[in-house]
Amino acid sequence: MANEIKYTEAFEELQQIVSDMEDGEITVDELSIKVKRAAELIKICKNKLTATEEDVNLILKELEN
Amino acid sequence: MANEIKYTEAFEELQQIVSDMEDGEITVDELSIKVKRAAELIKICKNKLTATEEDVNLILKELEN
Amino acid sequence: MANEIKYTEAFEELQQIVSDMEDGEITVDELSIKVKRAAELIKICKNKLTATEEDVNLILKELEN
Amino acid sequence: MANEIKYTEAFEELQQIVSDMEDGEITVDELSIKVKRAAELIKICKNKLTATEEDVNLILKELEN
Amino acid sequence: MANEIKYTEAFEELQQIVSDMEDGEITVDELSIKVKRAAELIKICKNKLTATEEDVNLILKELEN
Amino acid sequence: MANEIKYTEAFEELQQIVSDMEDGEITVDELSIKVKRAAELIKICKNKLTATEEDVNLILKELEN
Amino acid sequence: MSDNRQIFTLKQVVSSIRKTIEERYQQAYWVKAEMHKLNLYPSGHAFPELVQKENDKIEAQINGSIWNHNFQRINKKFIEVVKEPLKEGTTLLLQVKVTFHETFGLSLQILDIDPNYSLGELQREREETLKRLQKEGIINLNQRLDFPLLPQRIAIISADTSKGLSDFMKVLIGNGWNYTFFTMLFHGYLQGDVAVPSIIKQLSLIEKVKDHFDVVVIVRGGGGEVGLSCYNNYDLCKAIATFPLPVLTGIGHSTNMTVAELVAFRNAITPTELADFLLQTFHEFSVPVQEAKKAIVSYSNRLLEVNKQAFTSETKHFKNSAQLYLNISKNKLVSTSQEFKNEAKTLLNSRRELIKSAQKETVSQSKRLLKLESEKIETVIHDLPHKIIHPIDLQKRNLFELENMVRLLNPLSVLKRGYSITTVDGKTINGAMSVKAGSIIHTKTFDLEIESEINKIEEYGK
Repeated sequence: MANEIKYTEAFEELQQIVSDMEDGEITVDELSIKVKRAAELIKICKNKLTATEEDVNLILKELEN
Repeated sequence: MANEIKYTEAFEELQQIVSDMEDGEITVDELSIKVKRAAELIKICKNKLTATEEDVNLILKELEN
Repeated sequence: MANEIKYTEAFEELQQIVSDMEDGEITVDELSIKVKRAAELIKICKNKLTATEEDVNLILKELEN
Repeated sequence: MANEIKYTEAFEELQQIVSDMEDGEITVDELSIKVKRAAELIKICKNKLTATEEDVNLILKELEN
Repeated sequence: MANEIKYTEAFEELQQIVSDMEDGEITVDELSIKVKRAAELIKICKNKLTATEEDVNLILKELEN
Repeated sequence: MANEIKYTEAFEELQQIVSDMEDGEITVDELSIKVKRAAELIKICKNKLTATEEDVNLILKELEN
Repeated sequence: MSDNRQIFTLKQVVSSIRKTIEERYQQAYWVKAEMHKLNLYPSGHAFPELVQKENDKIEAQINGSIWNHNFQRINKKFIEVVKEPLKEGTTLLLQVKVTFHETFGLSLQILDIDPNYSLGELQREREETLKRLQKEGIINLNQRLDFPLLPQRIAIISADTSKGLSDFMKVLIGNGWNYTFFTMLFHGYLQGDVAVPSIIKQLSLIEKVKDHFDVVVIVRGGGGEVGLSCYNNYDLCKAIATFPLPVLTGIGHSTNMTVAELVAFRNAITPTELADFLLQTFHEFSVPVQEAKKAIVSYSNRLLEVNKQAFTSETKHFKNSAQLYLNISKNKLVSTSQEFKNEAKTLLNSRRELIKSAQKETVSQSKRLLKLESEKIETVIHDLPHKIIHPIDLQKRNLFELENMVRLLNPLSVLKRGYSITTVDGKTINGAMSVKAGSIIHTKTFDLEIESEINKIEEYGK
């Protein structure tokens, strides 16, 4: 299910969370949940990046030959 | 039951008490009770903060790996 | 029984007595009675204050820890 | 089917992809697809060039005689 | 049919092709065809030059006698 | 009589051809034809120098009239 | 008839005339007269008829005589100077002596002829001819004709025995280049008075067949330089100037050029020179033809060489360009591929960096937030005792104040200092109205209650 979200959406949501935190718009009560969400989004983005990188490397390696 | 109160509410109530005391709006009769309540609220907030910090640290530590 | 009276009520009554005495509208005979009552009220208030102070200090000391 | 595309078109499309990447106009989500397409275009161009080179060399060799 | 073209035209067309190649006005797609045409023009020019030389020499030799 | 015009014209045409060649105004395509023509003209001129067709008797007959 | 008539013999008369004339005309005179006839006798004496004409009408006439020895002398000197023999029909300046001879009658004995006068006359004729030709606009006509490229067919006007002709022909025929000429001789007299009609006649013959010829040459030679004044004759000069073919002259003399030579297309001093000129024109034709051949050979070779070189270099150029083009295309593709790879990696890296920094930010912001809250709590904890102490102290102070007041207002403490309270009927005395003498008053001190009777009442200030 988490994989359904796109990298771009995930990244934007992550940025929103960070920006909200910066602006002090997150209360202590929400913090845990937000951080948990941010971690989740970071994981999603990282996974997507890794997958893409592997894809790209594979294609590029094929190109070399 | 004490846990039912949110950090934000607890902190606001605490601030209210402090502010009332400052304004002299608390009688000697109430003082004990109010101070007791304030102590209680401080404990609640502190606990919430500690719990949240542990939560966040846990999540972040997981992220590091 | 004396304890039944609140600090606030005791203090107000005391203030009333003082004010009455100042106006000189009290006979010498009454005066003695009033003075007696005032001394009683002052004791009550003092006791209440001391009790409250001890209470509060106890709570604060607890908070320190 | 891939052979239907001309060298010029293939090369221009490739350049467009590179330029889009440079301008950051490609999202991570699209990257895999774009990279795959670029690899395809590179292969097409390489094949076309090789074929042309063989053609030209043949003609030039014939000219020597 | 190829013989219908004049030396001058053939040579000019050859020069045009070379100049187009130099100026990068020929696409890779056209290169084979252009090179083939150039080879054809070179052959035509060579033949024309050889034939003219033989003709001229024959006439001049006759003139000597 | 026809020869009279011919040798004069031949001489001029010959010089024109030489001058054209000098000026580089003759192409490879024209060269054979021009050289052939020049050879022809040279022959006409040379012949003219060493031959004449006039007949004394014919002139005498014309003078009679 | 009377006999006293004096009869003279003829001889007496004639002698008398002679004597008279001799007396009268002792001197010699210079006379200008036209010599109508020369009448040269084999004896060597000449008896010319001298006339003076006015509009073709003879106005005066007399016979002249030149004795043999005079004639020899005069004639020699004349020819020497004038280059012409004495000519009938010309006006001469004569030195004469009037003589009368018994048998021959009256005559002018010619002692001398001034050749310079005749020379002047000839010069005048030449000038006149020139002037006339000029005026008529024909003087340059022959010279304006187009000269044939090859003057190959030549009509020759000459005397068939003349040395000039043979010199001319020798040069033409004996030429070493095989140049071929076609010549035809039109016989004519070429000096003296007869030359004029003779040459004119031959010219008219040649004109009839002019299409067979390229030029006309008039050659003369070996006849010395006398008798050329005919070439100043207007009719002859006109015939030459207006002739439809170029007329070339080679009449062989070295003195003053005659009008005929001036109007001819070209004049050569000698027939040989004329023939050389004709050969020269052949050279001028032949040489360019020879050179044309050489030129054509060299230009053809050069043209072919130049084109071959251009062709070879273009071919080379073409090959290089094709290779270069392919190399450039390959390099472009390789560099674009490389760029693509780099960009893909850069893109991924930059995204990774963004995530990393977002992660970092999440950590730091969380910590900041928690710290901030915790600091707020600490502040509250820190401030709380002070905030609490404040109302307690306030109350303590209030209470203390009230306690003091109560103490001050307590009447017992006033009595202790010696004051007392006096009452009448249980009421404090307040004004004169409330007491009267004799009334019983009660006095309260700190420790006593005294009962007394009022004696006197006095008000303060009355």
